[in-house]
Amino acid sequence: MDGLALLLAATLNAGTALAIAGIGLLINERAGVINLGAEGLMLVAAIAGFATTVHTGSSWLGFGAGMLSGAVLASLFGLLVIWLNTNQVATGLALSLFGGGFSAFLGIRYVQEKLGEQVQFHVPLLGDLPFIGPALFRQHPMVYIAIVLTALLAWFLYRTRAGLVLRAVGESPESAHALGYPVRRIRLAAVVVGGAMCGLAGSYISVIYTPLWVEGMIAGKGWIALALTTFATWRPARVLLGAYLFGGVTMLQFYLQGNGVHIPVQFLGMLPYLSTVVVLVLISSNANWVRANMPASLGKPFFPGS
Amino acid sequence: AAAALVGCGKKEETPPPAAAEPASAAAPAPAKPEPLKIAFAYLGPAGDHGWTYAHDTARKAIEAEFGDKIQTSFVENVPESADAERVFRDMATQGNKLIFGTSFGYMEPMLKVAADFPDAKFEHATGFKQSANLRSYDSRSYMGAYMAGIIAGKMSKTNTLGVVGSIPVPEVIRNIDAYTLGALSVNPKIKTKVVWVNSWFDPPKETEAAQSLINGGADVLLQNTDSTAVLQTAEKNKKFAFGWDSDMSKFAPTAHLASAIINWTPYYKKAVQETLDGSWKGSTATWWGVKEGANDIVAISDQVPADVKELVAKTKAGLADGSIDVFKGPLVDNTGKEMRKKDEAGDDKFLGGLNVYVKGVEGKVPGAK
Amino acid sequence: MLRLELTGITKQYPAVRANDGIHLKVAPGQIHAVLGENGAGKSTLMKIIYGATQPDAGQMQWNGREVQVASPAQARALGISMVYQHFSLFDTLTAAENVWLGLDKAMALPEVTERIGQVARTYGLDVDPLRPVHSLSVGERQRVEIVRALLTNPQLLILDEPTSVLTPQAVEKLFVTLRQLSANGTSILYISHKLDEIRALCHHCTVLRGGKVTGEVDPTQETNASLSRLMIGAEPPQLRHETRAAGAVVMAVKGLSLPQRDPFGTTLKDIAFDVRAGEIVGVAGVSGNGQQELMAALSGEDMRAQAGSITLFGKDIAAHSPRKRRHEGLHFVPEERLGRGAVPTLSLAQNTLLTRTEAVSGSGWIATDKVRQLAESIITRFNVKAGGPGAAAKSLSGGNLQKFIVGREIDAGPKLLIVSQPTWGVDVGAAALIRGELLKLRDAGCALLIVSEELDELFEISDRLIVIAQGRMSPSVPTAQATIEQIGEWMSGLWTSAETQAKETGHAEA
Amino acid sequence: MLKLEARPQPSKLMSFASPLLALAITVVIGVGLFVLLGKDPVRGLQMFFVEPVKNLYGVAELSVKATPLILIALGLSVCYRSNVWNIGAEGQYIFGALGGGWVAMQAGAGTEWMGHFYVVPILAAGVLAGMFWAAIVALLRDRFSANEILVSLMLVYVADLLLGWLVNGPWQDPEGHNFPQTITFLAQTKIPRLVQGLRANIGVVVALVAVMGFWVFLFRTYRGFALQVGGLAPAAAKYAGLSSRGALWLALLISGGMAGLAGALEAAGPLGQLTPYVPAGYGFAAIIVAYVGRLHPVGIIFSGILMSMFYIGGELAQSRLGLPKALTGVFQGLLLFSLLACDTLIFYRLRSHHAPHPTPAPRGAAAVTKEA
Ligand SMILES: Nc1ncnc2c1ncn2[C@@H]1O[C@H](COP(=O)(O)OP(=O)(O)OP(=O)(O)O)[C@@H](O)[C@H]1O
Ligand SMILES: Nc1ncnc2c1ncn2[C@@H]1O[C@H](COP(=O)(O)OP(=O)(O)OP(=O)(O)O)[C@@H](O)[C@H]1O
Ligand SMILES: [Mg+2]
Ligand SMILES: [Mg+2]
Repeated sequence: MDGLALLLAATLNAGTALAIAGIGLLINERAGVINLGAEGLMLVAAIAGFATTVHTGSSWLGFGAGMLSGAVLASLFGLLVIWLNTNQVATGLALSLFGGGFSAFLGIRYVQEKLGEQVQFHVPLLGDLPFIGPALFRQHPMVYIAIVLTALLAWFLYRTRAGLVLRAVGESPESAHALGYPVRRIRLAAVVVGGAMCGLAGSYISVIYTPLWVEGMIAGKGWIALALTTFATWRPARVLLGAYLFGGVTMLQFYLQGNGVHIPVQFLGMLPYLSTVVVLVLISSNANWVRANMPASLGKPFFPGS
Repeated sequence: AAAALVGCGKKEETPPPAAAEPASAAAPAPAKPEPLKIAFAYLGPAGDHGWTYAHDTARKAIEAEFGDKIQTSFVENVPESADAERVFRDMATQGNKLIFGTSFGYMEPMLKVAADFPDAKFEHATGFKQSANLRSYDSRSYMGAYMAGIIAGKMSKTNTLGVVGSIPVPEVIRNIDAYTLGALSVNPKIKTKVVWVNSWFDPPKETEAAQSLINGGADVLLQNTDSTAVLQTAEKNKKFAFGWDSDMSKFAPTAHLASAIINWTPYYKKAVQETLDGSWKGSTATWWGVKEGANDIVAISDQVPADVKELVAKTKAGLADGSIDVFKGPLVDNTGKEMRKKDEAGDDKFLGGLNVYVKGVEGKVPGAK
Repeated sequence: MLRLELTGITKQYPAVRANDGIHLKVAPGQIHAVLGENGAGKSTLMKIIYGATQPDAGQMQWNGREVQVASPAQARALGISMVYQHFSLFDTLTAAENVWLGLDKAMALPEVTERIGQVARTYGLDVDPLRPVHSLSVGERQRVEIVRALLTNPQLLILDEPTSVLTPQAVEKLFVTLRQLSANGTSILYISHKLDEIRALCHHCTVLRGGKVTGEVDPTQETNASLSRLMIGAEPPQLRHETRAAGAVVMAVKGLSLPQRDPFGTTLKDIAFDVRAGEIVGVAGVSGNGQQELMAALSGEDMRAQAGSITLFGKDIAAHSPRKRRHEGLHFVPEERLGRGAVPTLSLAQNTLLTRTEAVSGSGWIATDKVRQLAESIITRFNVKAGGPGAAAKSLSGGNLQKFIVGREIDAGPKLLIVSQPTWGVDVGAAALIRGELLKLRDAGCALLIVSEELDELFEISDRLIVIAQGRMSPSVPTAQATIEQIGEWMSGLWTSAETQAKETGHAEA
Repeated sequence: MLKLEARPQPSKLMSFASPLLALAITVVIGVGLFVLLGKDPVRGLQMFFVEPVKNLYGVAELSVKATPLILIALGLSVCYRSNVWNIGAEGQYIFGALGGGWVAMQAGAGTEWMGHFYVVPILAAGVLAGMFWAAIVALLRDRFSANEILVSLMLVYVADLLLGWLVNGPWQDPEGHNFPQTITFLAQTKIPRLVQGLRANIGVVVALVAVMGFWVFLFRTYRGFALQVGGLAPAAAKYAGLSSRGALWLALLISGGMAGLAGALEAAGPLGQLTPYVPAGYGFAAIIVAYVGRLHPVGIIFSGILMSMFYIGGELAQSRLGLPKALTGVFQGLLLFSLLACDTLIFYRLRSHHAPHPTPAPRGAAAVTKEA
């Protein structure tokens, strides 16, 4: 019982970074831009956030730095793909590779640098409840922020006019342009906000989740976050669900090992990746699901005035 | 250019000699005024505070010791792939006469390069193949694990220990077993849980593994990996853990109980000295432990009661003088099968092939038949 | 006071001067036609008025004041609304959301839905606000566009080729609405290539040629011929269409039914018709009624047709690939030139390889010299204006690329040529050339099936007409016996079995 | 203000100049980085561009590094030309090493008669294994339209772990003290070297032949043409009757096979055994190589060599100048970034923007009117 509560808690914690990055990428993709550079962006944000936290002692400033670096890199990406109309896939890959190298370069000084005292979090009263307390209410605030952000995004997309405009831009930038919406600026804004969210996720990983810096420490989470948007058929609540699912699978491999399940570790390690593939296959094979929600202009360049 | 450059892998410019010089005398006279050039290849970053850090500490120590008689340089993050061979070859070409490869995976590339540079000396850590100008060295880290186990056995409230394992090679199995045996020697109720991350250095995974061990009830953790992640996870969860390879106390002031360290300095001094005076001999393997000062347990926390500290000190003395043999029989594995008969010594041959968990460790060694 | 006055509007694009010192005056309540061949600069001028494009020079007076319209939002604030030549709708959003996106005022969505109802009642433009746009027919979509424009209470409404996708009956309905708007004082700028429509609807007409104004006339006083002279400087060449007896059946389609392939598509139901040697069969219909699906099934791009439903010279080709069908003499010209009929970034020479494999050896080796020669000969024979066989397909103007693609297929010597929208977006001169070539091919004994949304064109070149509506095929009627009204009715799916009987006997006599 | 203006025709000059311009930008930023790190930029550049090609030994080492990059990039170029986004070449490379490695491990008493020709089945096995791993991607994309970018990438992790399991378990060297590695392969299985004493092996020849093969395939055969039409304009391919499914499969099988070939060459060549460290990032770096080489076989030779210089230069800069090795990654990313940006100049030109006559239109939501 207690073990299960803790597994649930660990799952929430493990899914949080994925969820934040996932909804950031969702904003991107809703505007029609696919950013395959998420992994590199998160790496740079991870070192930026970590370094800031080392120097200031404040994890919140660290998150700020992570978001800022994410936004800056994303705007570079955005300028290339939105204004210069470079291939989104190739540019994303370039960002990914660059982010990997650049973060390692920035991080040399910070390898195994130590962060200050970790504050323990505990929601008053609720945190003391049996089972539910340890499972749900003793988490870092970011875990709850991720949930709030998801709800906010859902409200924004489906309940506000600005959200409608964003969806419209992703659906048909030509039509939006014809109606006089500044398509490229809207896209850039979405890319920058998405980048900032990925940055937040990256810095959460290096500041809270694994409070240290190592090269390549995002370890594929950026890619899984990208898969999440398809998994979720571009719906915010499903991104959150998917993130927890993958978080759970990640923790499950250690849980199974610790409980004497004798499957080679490598096979347990494959679980998150294999389940991503399986889920992708299940979702993608239903063309109607995908068609109804996928932003129609996703990944396509837009040339205003043609 | 006689002055030695210290630090950051800087290196004096010297014209590289021709790639394959004809072998001169077996032991060239070292009494030249030029410094002995020594190169180190590291697996990780020099600042990892684990394995590589321990090697780099020793490198700095010999630099301090031998002054301008030697000149050292290092290359970090050398992958254990086809690139390693180029790095070693380049080191030899650059005139280094003593070359340390500090990871197991460098064994084959070092053997190849050693064959082409007969007048350079190659030192390989943790390997098992040698040649005329290549020898291996290792430390008995299980002794540190055993002493950590004694502290863990006394400090655990749940009687459950956790180990984050890296790769299930005999060395790591040995450490897990020794840790458990140490704990059992003071607390017969101890159980050890093991979670493998399958990597020497993967802090995010180590964190997740440590968290799942803690969730599973373990309250004193040990890791056979190279980062401080496990220690930090223990700190966050208000549990205990040990430093490994080097003193990690500053990373977790409250969780840190002690650090089982490896001190490569004595061996490196010996290697340099032998090279300088021409007595260096290949085809040997050195396995030093507490006695030679290669292994120790340091920075024991104030939370550890005085009597336990005393017990640890006594154990250390026993390990040094040989009166304590960690793997001495009777020894039973965790399926109940006898491993060592009563009073049978845990000799090096036995230790080298160790591939099962002793009684008290849960689960099965991955890949074991 | 004039509603709108333009003076000296000039717009230079890299390759062309789209507008060159244009003057234009629109009075309140006036329905003002802008006429001109393709590329004359009509759309550019409208986009300038609507603020979607900025002019290089010139002034714009709006209700007597000089204005500079920087964006469509600003234009809408001034009281200018526009319905584009190509719809600017969002498929997955509902009609109401689409309308909402075109409004600037902070109006809530429920209010928009309410107002759509009101406008619909006032002007007889019924639109279901809650349906997603992809489920609407083309006519309904256009109504959404017009409702969107009307909700801003425009003083000037710009309509860019609104009727090119409508049935004649729907055109009549639209005209009623437009006259009503005009009576209420709304000015309308109306762009069309259809001279009859302009003469029936508009009060005034400005003619553009090559970006310049070449005439200002009262269209009600003009004839088609005189308007055409203003537009292209000459009357369109008359095509010689001689009736002659058709030969043997080349292609026969029987019981062809195909479920829709993608969720926004049309299902084909029990299609049957045949095409004979030496005749042109025209397929009329409003777009989105199954033409694309039918073309895909006939060309082989969609190979799901049941066995025996399509035969060529009596041979079942239902399961044959497009390449195999070409070998058997069936060639096809799709309606999309760029991206389907030709690869935009490849050269014309490489584009000939799409359907012409004479220069490919059995082992798959390409003789590049031969490919170039082939492209060269097509370019010369069909008078394609291009920078040689090495020019990228996308560097050609629409009309020239169309000439190249049609030429490529005609040059192959087909036994059956299927052409979809032969002269879409092609100007009068090139259109006449293409139509002439098609007739020549017919005279040479080839069977042709031509799908077009332009009824005039079909009446001009076809020997027989059939209509496709909602995935069903009408019986065929000899062009000589058909009337525009009757075909228009059929286009709404209204053909009766009585007519079927009559026409079938008629066909038998023909 | 500078404005981009579409060129009527893509510029031939720029398509050659753009990679050079991109390289120049990378070098300039590199010099900036050296200065920032307090190193002599001339020495720094020397490490990257002179040192690696200073002598025959250096060139041979360069070829060891460049061969797998070129082979993988050739395959990827076909993939990307046909609009199939295989970014999991690293996984296919691992599988190639597994396939080739397995055959190499079977060598022994019964295979002596084959002599050095034993490498032929090794390489064939590598190709097949790489193809197999890519075929999974093709299958999932073809059958379920699962996004090939994500699937191929996830399969890299899976292949990596599978390799880890094999060398820790069933394929482990029984004499290897339980270390994660296979036996060292017999001499018979070694990829023959070109010159004794240098590590350059016949892989170089294979790569050069492959370059010619790919050139012919892409520009002189109908299949190659068909593949590219599928990538450039899927509707046109369908119209022409060129199977898009066929193109998907062919593209993935070719790129998987090439990555597998590179893996087998590496396993039976410089490595000589399988360890968990077979994957060295070639599969990812080859993406840059393919792009910087403009997806053109000849261009790929140059970009492959350039990329290898970055790798080796990074190592040298570390051991000689104490520069961080992470610079390699920074340079590679920068190069691709600047190339993508410079490529814009092929289709557009920079123009200084003239304000429209007579006055620029005011920007703002509200209508600006003035009395006439
Ligand atoms: N964005 C643009 N960039 C470059 N040239 C353009 C652009 N838009 C239009 N043109 C060119 O300007 C000219 C006028 O085009 P416009 O669309 O105004 O013609 P049109 O009269 O509306 O023709 P159609 O009857 O085909 O709609 C054409 O030659 C066209 O190719
Ligand atoms: N959006 C655009 N951007 C850049 N160039 C364009 C654009 N549209 C057209 N052009 C170029 O302008 C020239 C005229 O093309 P356009 O399609 O307008 O011809 P056109 O006058 O309509 O002739 P046609 O009657 O044959 O269609 C061509 O060279 C074309 O490449
Ligand atoms: Mg045109
Ligand atoms: Mg127009």
